[in-house]
Formats: sequence, structure tokens, C-alpha cells
Amino acid sequence: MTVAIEYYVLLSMGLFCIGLFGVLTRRNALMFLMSVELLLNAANINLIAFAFYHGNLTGQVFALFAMALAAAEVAVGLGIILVLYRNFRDVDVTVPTTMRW
Amino acid sequence: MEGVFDYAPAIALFPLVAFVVVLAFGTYLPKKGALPGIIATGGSLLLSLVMAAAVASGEAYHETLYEWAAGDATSATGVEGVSFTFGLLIDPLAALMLVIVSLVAFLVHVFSLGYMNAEGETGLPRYYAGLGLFTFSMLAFVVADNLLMAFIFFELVGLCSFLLIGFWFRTKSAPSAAKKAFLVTRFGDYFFLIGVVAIAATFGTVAFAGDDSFVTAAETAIDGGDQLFGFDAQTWVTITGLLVLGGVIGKSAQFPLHTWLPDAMEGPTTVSALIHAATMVAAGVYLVARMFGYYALSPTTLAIIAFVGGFTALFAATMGVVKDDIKQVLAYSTISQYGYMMLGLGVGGYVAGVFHLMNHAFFKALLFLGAGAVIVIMHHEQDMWKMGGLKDKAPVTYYTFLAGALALAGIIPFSGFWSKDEILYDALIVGLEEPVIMAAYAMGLLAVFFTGFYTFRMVFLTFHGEPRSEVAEDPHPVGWSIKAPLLVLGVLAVVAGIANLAPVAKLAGVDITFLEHWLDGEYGAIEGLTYTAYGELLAYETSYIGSEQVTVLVAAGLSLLLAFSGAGLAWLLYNKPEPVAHTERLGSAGKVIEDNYYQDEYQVWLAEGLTLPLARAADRFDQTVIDGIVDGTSTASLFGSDRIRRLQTGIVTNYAALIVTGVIVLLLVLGFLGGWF
Amino acid sequence: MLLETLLAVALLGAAVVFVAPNRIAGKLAFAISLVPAAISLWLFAAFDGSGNALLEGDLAFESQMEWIQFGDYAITWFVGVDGISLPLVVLTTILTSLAILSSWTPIDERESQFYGLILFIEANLIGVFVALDFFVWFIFWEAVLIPMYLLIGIWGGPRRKYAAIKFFVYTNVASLVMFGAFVALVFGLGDAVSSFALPEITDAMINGDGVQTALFGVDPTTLTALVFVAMFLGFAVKVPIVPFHTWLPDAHVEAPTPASVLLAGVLLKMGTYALLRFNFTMFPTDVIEPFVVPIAAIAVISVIYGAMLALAQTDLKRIVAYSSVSSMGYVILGLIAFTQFGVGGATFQMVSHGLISGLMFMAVGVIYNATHTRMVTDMSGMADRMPVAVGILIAGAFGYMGLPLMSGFYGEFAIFFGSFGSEFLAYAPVFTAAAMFGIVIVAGYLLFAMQRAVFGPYNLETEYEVTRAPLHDIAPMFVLLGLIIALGVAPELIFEMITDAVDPIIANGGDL
Amino acid sequence: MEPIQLPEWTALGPALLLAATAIALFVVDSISPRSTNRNVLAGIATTGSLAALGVAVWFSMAGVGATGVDGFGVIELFDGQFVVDQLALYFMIIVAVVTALVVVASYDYMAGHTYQAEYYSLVLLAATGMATMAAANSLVTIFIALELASLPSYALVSILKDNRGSVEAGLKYFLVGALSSAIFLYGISLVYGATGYLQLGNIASVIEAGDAAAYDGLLGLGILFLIGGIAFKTASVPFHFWAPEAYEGAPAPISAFLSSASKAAGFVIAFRVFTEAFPLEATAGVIGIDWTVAFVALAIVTMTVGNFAAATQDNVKRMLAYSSIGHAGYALIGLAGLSADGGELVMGAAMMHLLVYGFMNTGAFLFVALAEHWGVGRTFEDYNGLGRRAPVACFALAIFMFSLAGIPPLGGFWSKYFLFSSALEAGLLVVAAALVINSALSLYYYSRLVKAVWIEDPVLERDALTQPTGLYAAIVVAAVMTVVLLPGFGPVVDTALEAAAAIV
Repeated sequence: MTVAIEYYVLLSMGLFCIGLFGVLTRRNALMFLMSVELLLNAANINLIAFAFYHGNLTGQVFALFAMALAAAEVAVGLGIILVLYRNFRDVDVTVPTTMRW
Repeated sequence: MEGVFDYAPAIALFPLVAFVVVLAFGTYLPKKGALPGIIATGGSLLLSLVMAAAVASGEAYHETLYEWAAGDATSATGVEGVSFTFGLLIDPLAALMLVIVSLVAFLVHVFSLGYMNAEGETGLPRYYAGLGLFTFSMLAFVVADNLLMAFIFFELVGLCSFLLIGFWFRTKSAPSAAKKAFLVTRFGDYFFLIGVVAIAATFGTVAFAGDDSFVTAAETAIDGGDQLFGFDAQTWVTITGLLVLGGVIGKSAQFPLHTWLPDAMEGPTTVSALIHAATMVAAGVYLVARMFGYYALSPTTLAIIAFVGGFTALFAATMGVVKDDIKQVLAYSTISQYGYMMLGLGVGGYVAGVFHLMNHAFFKALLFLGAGAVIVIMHHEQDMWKMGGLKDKAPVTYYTFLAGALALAGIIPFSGFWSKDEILYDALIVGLEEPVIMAAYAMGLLAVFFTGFYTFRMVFLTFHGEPRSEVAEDPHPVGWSIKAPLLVLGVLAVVAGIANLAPVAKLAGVDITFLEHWLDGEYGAIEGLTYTAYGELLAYETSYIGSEQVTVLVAAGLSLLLAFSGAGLAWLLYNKPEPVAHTERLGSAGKVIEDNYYQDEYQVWLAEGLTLPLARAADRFDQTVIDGIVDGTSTASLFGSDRIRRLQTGIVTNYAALIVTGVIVLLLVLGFLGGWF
Repeated sequence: MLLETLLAVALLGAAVVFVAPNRIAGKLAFAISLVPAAISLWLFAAFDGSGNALLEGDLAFESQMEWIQFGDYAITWFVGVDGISLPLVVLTTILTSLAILSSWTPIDERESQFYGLILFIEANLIGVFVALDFFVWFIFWEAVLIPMYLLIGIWGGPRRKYAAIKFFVYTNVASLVMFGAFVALVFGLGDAVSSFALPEITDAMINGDGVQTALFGVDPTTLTALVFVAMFLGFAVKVPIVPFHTWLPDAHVEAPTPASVLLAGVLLKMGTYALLRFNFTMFPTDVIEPFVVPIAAIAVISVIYGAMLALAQTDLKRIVAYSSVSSMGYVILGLIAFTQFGVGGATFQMVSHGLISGLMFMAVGVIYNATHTRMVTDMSGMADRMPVAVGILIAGAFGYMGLPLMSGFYGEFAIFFGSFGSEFLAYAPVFTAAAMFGIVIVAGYLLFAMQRAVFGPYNLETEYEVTRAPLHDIAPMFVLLGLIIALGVAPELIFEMITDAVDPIIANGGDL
Repeated sequence: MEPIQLPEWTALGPALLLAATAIALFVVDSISPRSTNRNVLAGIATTGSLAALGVAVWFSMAGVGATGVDGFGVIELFDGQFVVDQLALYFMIIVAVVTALVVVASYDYMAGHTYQAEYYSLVLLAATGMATMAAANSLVTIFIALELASLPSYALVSILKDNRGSVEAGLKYFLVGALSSAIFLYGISLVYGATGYLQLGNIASVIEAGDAAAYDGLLGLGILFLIGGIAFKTASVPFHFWAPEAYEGAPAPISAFLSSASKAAGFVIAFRVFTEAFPLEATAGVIGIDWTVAFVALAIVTMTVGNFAAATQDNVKRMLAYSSIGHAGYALIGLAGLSADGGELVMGAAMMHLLVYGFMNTGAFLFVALAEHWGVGRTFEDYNGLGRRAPVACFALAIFMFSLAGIPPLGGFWSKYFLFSSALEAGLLVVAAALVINSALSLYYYSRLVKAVWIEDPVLERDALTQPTGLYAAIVVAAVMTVVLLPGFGPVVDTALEAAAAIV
């Protein structure tokens, strides 16, 4: 028995919304980053589910790419958060506001 | 004599050359530029006499010399193409005026040697250059063969007037007077220019004479019953005629634009004599005479001219009565006398008007130069109350001045009597039919009394009685350059009347009205520009009291009686060793007159009390409202800018929120439009 | 290629002067500027064109080549002169040379940049007048703004920054409006035109069917009318016409003298020139007709209101600036009259006003150099110390008042004559008479200013001796005065050429 | 016709050259990690970017990707994952030009900084990503290329590790970027769900065949999310929030690089995705609305927000950053004006604008780099009177500013005009009007900068300023190009129109 495609989409959308909620509410940079990972994974769920649904592998392959890229992104992100901490003594993303308006 | 007309342009060009020479090299010339001026005006005088002789031999000259501008413009009367040219028109009128102008100009140049050079004035090249430019412009105006050229030089003499009135620019009053003179005449010229433009646009020509003159065209249009610019031809001719008259009123200092002339006395007295008495002021009257055919087509205009003239004659004469400054008296007298000329022309007395113009030029130049001599004698004192007793100390000045005064007062047999009498006679015979003219005549007549009074008040105060100041006891001697012009003009003031002894002619039946014949084209003339031709155009009815002779006698008797009464009253009041002022006796009327009927006040109020605040209000409006809108737009933009950039709060979480909001908004809009939900 | 040479000399000259040492920049620039002046005079002498450049006239010195093809429209390099533009080109080159000469005294810092910009502006001004492709024209038209902005901004008076940016943004906004409108017009013409060459567009408008395509739901007739209005407004700012004039006094007052000379002398003429070239040449008379009375009314208001504003000023430069507004009103009146004398007189007046206002600004500048004030209220009796400069100032003032036998008179007279008898303009005599009242007010404010500033007892308190101006300050003014009188005495020098180019425009009016 | 027939993969030459240069820089640095030879590093980077530029120009001229008789035709690689046509080459040229300018300028700017090699190689890697974006023809390659461009950019922005501004900029850029790429990826997944394909051409076929009709909401949402991702890359509203801070805080050459090249790369994927994958009419049939509507709205809002926010900035770099947002709005007209019956004019105009923008905006930011190199400060007031000390650079700055404002006689005028005219022709009256109004406003703040350097008097006396060769060279080249593009705009128009015609 296969799960109908709608449920996958609903799942991914739910995940996406959770991620979005995290992005909007988390002030800790790391939490922010994790929320973004949730968003990416929501997309991955979609890709894989649709690949299954459409019967081609494109989506699955792409999901792999996406995961690799997410990892790279995290690497860069962590680097930036590190220097952020060095400069601002904090990882709160709302603290650096020297530039605005 | 035909060929001599080829030299006609030189009459005007001589002084122009003098102007250029003096302007460029005046400082280095002996007499600081007086000599080129004297030579040039002398040359002009000679040539003018030659022209007059040529006209006397039966020639006349009308030639276009230079095309200024031309183009296609269809006039309201259907004439295709228009060309604006410079040309010469030398007919009896112009020839006469040429002689008058060049003669007075020459004499004034000579007089200036004594009046300006001898007094050690600085800036003399400027003075002589101004005189040269003036003489050039005035002569060119006289010979102009079309209205536009006349306007051009009419304006240029105004410029010279400005420059020469303001000769002593380091004072406060002279520049102010110069400005006023130019502005007031400019106001008149505004109407004149509209008139020129209107005439050009209506008839496609601005020529004074010939078959394609605007006078002929206007006649044709009236006869043809044309509609011009929405008016019938007669009305339109009246309107344009009145517009041109605006310039005349300004330049000839007629009411209500007369206020500049008394102020213009701030200029050197020589300038007053030349420009503000004998010639430039005459330009207005001359212009009316020049285009008399046009005015003759419109009885309304003529009546207005006559009325304005009569009114001005009386009005100015009353003001002359109370003035203490010798030049002021003469200035108001000038205004008054030009009023007579206007009256004469307005009643169709073309010859009378021109005759008085000529006589006035001589005797008023004489009086001004005489006044100039007095001023030199008095070490530049102009107040008559500080003079007195000069009769014996300066006999030449006194007797020539007296001759001028007698002419001005209209005492028989001096020149002024003949011409003034003729004007009044012409006014009377028309006035018997036309009530308006009668009123004008009455005012003119009444003015005779005042003329006699102020003239002799001036003579008595200046020359008679005891010296009333130290300088009057120890007068400054004057040289030949002052005396000679006075003598020449004095003789002319006495004898010039011979030119047209109309009353004598009418009473005795002798044919001695030379000027009338001269102007009627018995010698040389241009067709249509003759007294007879004008007479045919005139629509005036005339009638007599009894017979013609009786009327002549009545008119002459009345004016003589009044002149003598005026002079007599002055003799009674002022011919004393120690005369006193009687102004107080006039009561509040005297105050009004002394203040010149508040004419200056209201005109100054118009300029400074009304126009200037209006201008300032406009400026404030401009700065606040109009510029405010411009600046406001920029302020509003920058305010908007300031709001918009506040979106960028600097907090990255807000950015994420805004991004999400943006996407949702887009989603809602697109989804709604696309029907996704 | 003569016109290209003219432009190239000025442009290269600008580049050369820009890098030259400050010490010699002024003299070098003057020497260079003589070349375009000479070329333009030669063009004037050798001019053999006839008719109107936009109306199938026989052009002089024209050249055209491919440039850019975008979509259905070609943009070409297209230049040439006719009887309207050539006098303005000569005016530009001569005025530039003289302006450079008159800058030697007042400009004492960053000279090479200053003179470089002057030459650059000259090139662009020439370009505006010779361009016959819309884009060539527009590029030069806009490029004028940059150097003028810098000239005002760098070498200007105390409020120069405000004035410069106001000038820059305001006139640029106006250009954008006009530009947009014109592009819309060309699109509206549809297939009738394939390039932005002005003669081609004019042909399509006048001889062709005009706008046939509805654009943005606006029907062709309305579109044409809207474009006419938008272009008029765009140019109205440049001219400037009341109520779009407020940038002008600020710009004029703050600009250094030579820039004022060019600003008043040539830049303002760009607006009227463009009005003539575009609004009154390209549009059939039935498009213009509904706007005739409003435009004439605006012209009259400009004349009178501008003059009234001038009356209220005490800064000599401001007086001359507002009087420019007033004078430009005459030009508009002449243009809208749509007669040979009206339009021809307006063109003549452009040249004439260029010379006279240039002269006035130079004279005021010379006095300012000596006294460091322009306030009428501060000065008194300047004629005492600077007789020659003041004499010229007075001559210029009388030129401004339209003294006969100076060029201003002929320009005004021709305009008045042309507009009085105009059958295109309803109530023409009334409008003319109303506008003519300007000649009284102009006399009023100029004489008032003269009386206070140059006459009377000398009592300016300065820490130094006020002396006569040097020859290189005086000489250019004499040249200008000479030209003013020459054109006043012999207007046919250029009027013949102008009317030759104006006639086809009038002929388009049909049996008006 | 070329005498030698190169193998097909060489069509990606420009991108490959950039990648090779990046690797070469790593290698050189690894040879002696302790010493840094700036000349060698900068030389390699410059050579590499110039070589890429040369190759791209050569290909473009030689007719690679051109469909005409004398062209080689469009070259498809890796089963159509990449495609090299005139469009791709055109944008590779832009990227390479900007890269070259930035690299040259960085020689002086980065003097004294650590991580030289890393800096250059990151720049070149990002450039590789951008060049690849130009050629990417599938949502997969597009996403990967996009990330390849983005990740080095994050690092580059925050490369001044001890500079709080730089770090803050990097953080914000990264966070917004991460969010955006997640949204983009999610959009891709939705489009994939609706059509079953990731390759652009295939997506289009599915939509045209009507097979996606059932997923109208899915597809619509997907397209919207794709727009979001693109908007991030092009710094368009509402994804522009990172730009002011990132440009302000980043080293100025990097700001130049991001605002010119990265933006151009963003636009090339936008152009390609929306023309190739979502044919207007067929897509509208599915989602019920023209996607151009979104771009119309975005264009207007973006240009307005950018220009208005720029008008009252005090910080020069920030003003340029907002101006860059405004220009993204202008370029968006290229998409907004597309229509079923063509649109190569409007898209071509946008492409021209991006090219000119590549010169003038890079030049402007490089001037800021120069100012930072001098250490004169960051605000308008700090710039006061620079024209007296450095006339050449300030003259160039004036050229950039006026060109950015779009007034003649500079290159910026043409592209802005063509945008305007094609917007009018496309019937976008409101967009055209917004363009005009914003141009008018932009003149104000651009001329403010000119005013500062040329007109204002310096607040304090300065000593003579140095004239760093690299920065000067880059600025002068950019300025000269900006001017030369006025008379020489004809070829640009032809190339851009041909490139646009390749996909429309």
C-alpha cells in the first residue's frame, strides 16, 4: 500500500512551516541554522516523494545533491557564526545591528 | 536744386559722427568735444537751410534709403508683404523743423562753451556725446518717412534725454529725475508702440506719405466701410490714432504724463533749452502734424487732442504761477505752451500749431538759455527770490530775456502773439459749433491770463527790484558764447511772427501768410501732406461771430486783454524793490497748486505705493507658494525616503519575517488572481 | 563633416584644457575656443541651405550615418543646420569665447577644470542646435546639464549647492517628461516612421496621417494632444515659463559670471528652440489650436509676472534673471502667433536675448569682481569709479528695454507685429498689448536699479580701491555691444535666413 | 568559421577557466603556505579572469551558440544539463569583466590582509558559479551553480574577520541566503512535483502538453518560490534585505563583485528559467495568471524601494547598495515586459542594462574601495573635496554616477532608454512611469555624491592621496568603458538582442 502523494506534500509543508517558524522566532544563530536545515529537508521530502510518484530518479538524485550542499552551507555558516561570536561575544542574530536603515 | 537732397542724410549723420568722435576721443580733444559738436551741428544747419531753399524752389524729397526688415505678412486690409524701411521725407514741414532743430542745437552747442566748459564741469565728453547723439536722433526723427522710423528715433531721443538729465549723476536728484523722465515717456511710448504695431498690422505699411501710406489706406478703408479687427474702420482708426497719441502725450508732456518735465530740469540748463523746450518735447506735436492726415480722419481723436491740449495749457499755467525756481516756471510754461499747440492741431489749425511750434522753439530756447545765463550770473542759484536787480548788471541777458518773455506772454507784436492768437482763433471758430472744443478754447483762453502773470512775475523777480542776495549783487560775468546765441534767438523771438501774420492778412486782406503757403505746398510739397489736403479730410464745421473780421478781432482782443491783465497783475504784485510772496493769499488752493495738484504724488504712489508692493507680494508668492511646491516635492520625496529606509531595521529576524510576509502577500495576490484557492 | 569638426574641436579642446596646468588654462581655452568660433563664422558665411531642416528643407553641412538599430527604430547620427539653428550655433561659439575671456578675472581656482567644463558645455550646446536625430539631440541636450551643474556647484556663490542641485534635478525631471512623451509619440506613429530622425517624424506628423495607433487605451487624437502638452511642459521648465521658473533665479544668482552668461545666453534658448522645433513644427495646427489661448496667456503671464518679480529684487543678477523669464515670455508669444514675423521674431529674439543677457551678466560680473557685492542696496555711484563698465551696463540695460537700433528692439517689434495680426491666436491684439506692457516694467526695474546702484554719490565701503576693470573684462562686452547694435541696425543679417527656415512652418498652417 | 573544431565541452571554456584558476591559486598557495606572494596570486587571478573574458568574447564573436547561418548553433552539454548559447556567453562576459576588474582592484585593496590566496580563489570560485549559472539548463544545475556562487560569497563578505561590519554583513547575507535557497529548493521540489522534470525544456513540454493542469496550485506556489530564490540573488524586494548590509559591510571590491556579477548571474537564471521552463501562455493556462504580473509588481516595488531608500543615505556604500537594489528593479522589467508574442526587445534591454551596469556599478564600488584604501571614511561628508586631491578617480566617479542616473552622454542612458522604450512597447505604462520617476529621484542622490567630491570643501585638510595602480587601472577602465559605450552601443544592442532571441 502506498501512501497518497498528498500526505507527503502535507508532511513536507508541515516541516517547512516548522522550519519557517524557527527561522522567525529563534534568535540563536545555531537554531536559526537548524531551522533552515528543516526547510531544506522539507524540500528533500518533496523531491523524494515526487520522484517516487513520477517514477523517475531525478528527484532522488537531486535530493542527494541538496544534502551535500546543505552540508557545505552549514560549514560556511558555522564559520561565520564562529567569527560572529569572536566579534560580538554572542551568537544572538539580533545583536549585530551596527548597520541599519 | 534737385541733387542737393542726396546730401540730406548728412544732416543727421554729421551729429552722429560727432557723437562717435567725442565718445571715443573726447577726453583728448580741445574743449572736450565741443568743437566736433559745433562743427557738426553747424554743418547740419547749413544743409538744413539748403534743404529749405530747395523746398522753396519747389522741390520735395521722399526716398527710401535702407530696408531694415521685410517679410510676408498679410495685413488686415489684405496687403501682402510688409517692409520696414528707413527713408527720408523732406517736405515743407520737415524742412522747417530741420532748420529749427539744427539752429537751436547749434546755438546750444555754442552756449555750452560758456555754460559748461567755462564752468569747469567734468565729464564733458559725455555731455557733448549726448548732445551729438540727441541731435542725430532728433534730426533723423524729423526726416523720418514712416511711423516705425519715427518711433525708433522717438525712443532714441528719450534715451538721450535720460542720459543728459542724469548728467550730474553724482547727485541724488538728477538720476531720479532722469529715470522718471524716461519711465513716464516710456509709458506713453508703450501705447505708441501698440499703435505702430496696430497700424502696421492693419494696413501693411507704416509710410507717412505716398500712395501706399497708411493714411491713404485708412481713408480707403473708411470709404470702403471695412471691418478691421472687429471694429468698423472709423473706430479702428480712432483707436490706433489714440494709441499713437499716447506717445505724443508722454513726449510732449501733456496731461496726465506731464510730470516728468519739471523734474527734467535737474539736467544742465542747456539741455533743458534744447531737449526739454525747443526740440524733443516738440517731437510729439511734430508727430501729430506729421501724420495729421490720419488724425483728420477721426474727429473723435482730434477733439481729444484739442481738449487735452486746452486743459494742459491751463493746468500747467496755473502751476507755473507759484514756482520759485526760474527753471520750474519755464518748465510749466513749456507744458502749457505745448498744450496750445495740441489745441491748435486738435481743432484743425495745422498751420497755427506748427507756427506756434516754431515760435515757441525760438522763444523758449531763448528763455531757457537766458535762464542759463542768469544761473551762471548767479553762481548756480536758481531761486528767483534770491535774485533781483539783474536788469542793469546783465543788460544783454535782460533784454533778450524780456523779448522772449513778451513773446511767451503773447504780447503784440512779438512772435508768440501771432501764433497763439491764431490757435485761439481757430479754436474759437470750431468751438462755436462744437461744445467740447469751446470748452477747450475757454481753457486755452484763460491760460493766457496765467501765462502773462507767471511770465512777468518771473521777469520782475529776476531782473527788477533790488538784489536779494550777495551773489545777485556781485554777478558773474558771461562771455560771448553765451551772449551770441541769446541775441540770435532774441531777434527771432521778436520777428518770427512775420512768418504768418494771419489776423493782419484777414483784416487787411493782404496776402502775408507765408507759413500757410509754405505748408500748403505752394513751394515744394508731397502730395497729400498739405494744409488744403488736410482741410478736406477734416470734418469740422466752423462759424463766425458776425463776420470773419469781427471774429478775428474778438479773438485777438480777448487774448490780448487777458495777457495784459496777467502781466499787469504781476507788475502790481512783484515789480517792487522788495517784492514779497503772495502765495498764502491763495489759501488751500495755493497749497494744491504748489503741490502740482498732487499729480506727482499719485503717480509716485502708482509706482511705489501700488506697483512695488504688488511686485513684492508677487515675489513672496513666488518664493513661498511656487517655489514652495518645488521644494515641497523634494522634501516629500526625502521624507518618503526616510520612511522607506526604516524598513531596514538591522535585525535579521525581522528581515526573515518581512521576506515571509512578502512571499505571503505575493502568494495571496497571485493566488487570488490565478484562482488557486 | 564640418559640424563634426566643430564638435570634435570643442570636445577635444575640453579634454586638453582639463589636463592642462591651471596657470595657462584660461589662455589656452580662449585660444581653443576661437577655433569653433571661426569655424562657425565660416559656416555662417558659407551657408547655402534653404528651408526648414525638419520640413524637407535643403540642409547645409548635413551628415547622417547608422548608429543603433533597436527593434523597429533606427537611431542615426544625423546633424545639419538650417536658418534657425545656424544663428544659434554662432551665438554659442561667440558667447563661449567671450565668456572664457570674462572668466580670467573671477576664476582663480581649479582653472583647468573650469575652462574644460566651459568648452565641454560649448560642444554640447552646439550639438543641441545641429542635431537632427532625436537621440543625438537628446544626448547633447541632457549632457549640457552636467557641466552646468558642476560650474554652478563648484564656482558658484554661497547657496551654490542648493541652486546647482535644484537646477539639475528640476530640469532633468522636465526632460524626462518630454522624453517620455516624445517616445510615446513615435510609437504612436507606428509603421509610419522607422527611425528617430526628426525630419522623418515631422513628415509623418505633418504630411502623413499623424498618430494612428492607440497607445495604452488612449485614442490617437488625445494621445497627440497629450504628447503636445507634455512636451510643452517639459520645455517650459527649460525656457523657463511661469510657473516653472523657480530654478532659474537660484541658478543664475549662484552661478559664476561666465556660467550665467552661457546659462542665460544659450541654455535658455535650448528650451525655446526645442519648442519651435518640436511643438510648433512637428504638430499640425489642429493639434495646437486648442492650446493657443492658454499658451498665449501663459506667455503674457510670464512677461508680466517675471517683470514684476524683477521689480521686487535688489540683487542685480536676480533682476537680470527674472527679466530673462520675462523676455522668454515674448518668445513664447511670438511662437504661438504662428506668423512669419512672430516665429521669426521669436527666433531673432533668442539670439538677441542671448547677446544682451550675456552682456548684462558680464557687466554685473565685472562690477561684482571689483566690489564683491551685487546688491543694489549696497552700491551707489559705481559710475564714478568704473565709468566704462557702468556705461556698458547701461547700454545693456537699454538693450534689454528694447531700445531701438539695438537687437532687442527688432526682436520684440517683430514678435509684437507678428502676434498682433495673428489669425491663429484669438484676441491676438489683446494678448499682444498685454504682453507689451512688459516694456514699461522692464524699463522700471532696470532704471530703478541703475539709479540706485550706479548713480548717486559714490559711497561703497571697501577695504581696497575700486578701480577700472582690466581690458580682458571689458573687451568681450564691447564685442557683444557691437553685435547687439549691428543686429539692431541690420536685423536682416540673420532675419532673412531665419524667415527662410520659418516659412515652411507657417505654410503648414495652411490658409490660416 | 574556425579552422579548428574544438571539442564540445570546451564550450564551457570560460567557466572552466575560472574554475581552473581557482584551483591553480589553491595549488600555488599550498606550495608554500607560509609565504604569500601577492604579485603571483593577483597575476594568476587576473590572467585567469582575463582569459575567461577573452574566451567568452571570442566564442561570442565566433558565433558559438548563434543560430544563424554562420553560427555554430546552440551547444548542449551533458544531456542538456548545460547549454551554451549567446545568452550564456553574454553573461559569462559580464561575469568575467566584473571579475577581472575586481581582481585587479583587489591587489591594492587587499594589501596587508591575510588569506590572500583564499580570497582570490573564493572570488574565482564564485565567478565560476556565476558563469555556470549562465549556462545551467536544469533546475539541478541551476541550484548547484547558485550555491557554488553563493557559498564563497558568504565567506568573502565576512573575510575581514576582525571587522565587525564585515562579520555582521556576512552573517546577515548568510542567514537570508540560507533561507532563500531553502525556499528556492522548496520551489524546485514543487515544480518537480507538478511536472516530474527538472530540466527546463522538459518542464515546458509538460506544461504545454497540459499534463500539469491538475497541479495548478502546486506549480503556482513553486513558481512563486522560484521567484523568491531569484529575487534573493538579484537583490530584489522582498528578498533584498541582505543587500544593504552585505554591500556595506563587505570589502568594497566584494560589494562590487556581488552587486554586479552576482546580480547579473541571478538575472540570467531568471531569464532562462522563466522563458525556457514556463512558456507564458501555457503556464498561464495552468496557473490561471501570467507570471509576468509578479515581475511587474516586483519591478515597480523594487525600483521604488531601492531608489527611495537610497535618497537619504549618509553612507556612500550603503547608498550604492540601495541604488543596486533600484537597478535590480530596472532589470526586472526585462521579465515583466515579456509577452506571448515575443519580448526579446525588453529582455535584450535588460541584458544591455546589466552589461553597462557591470561597468558603472563596479566602477562606483571600486571607487569606494579606493576611498577605503585611502582611509578617508565612509560617509558623504568624508568624501567632501576628494576631487581636489584625486581628480582622475573623482572624474571617473562622476562618470559612474551620471551613468547610473541614466543621463546622457554615458552608457547608462542607452540601456535605461531601451528599458523604457521596450516597457512602453510592451504596454507597461505604469512600469515605464515608475522608471521615469525613480530615475528622476536617483539623479538627486547620485549627484549628491558628485557634489561631495567635486563641489564641497573638504572638512579637514588632507595630505596628498596615493594612487594605487590596480585600483586606478580598474576604475579608469570601467570609466572609459562607460563612456565608450555611448557611441559604441550598437554592437552591444545587436549582441544582447541576439542573445535574448535565443531563448524567447
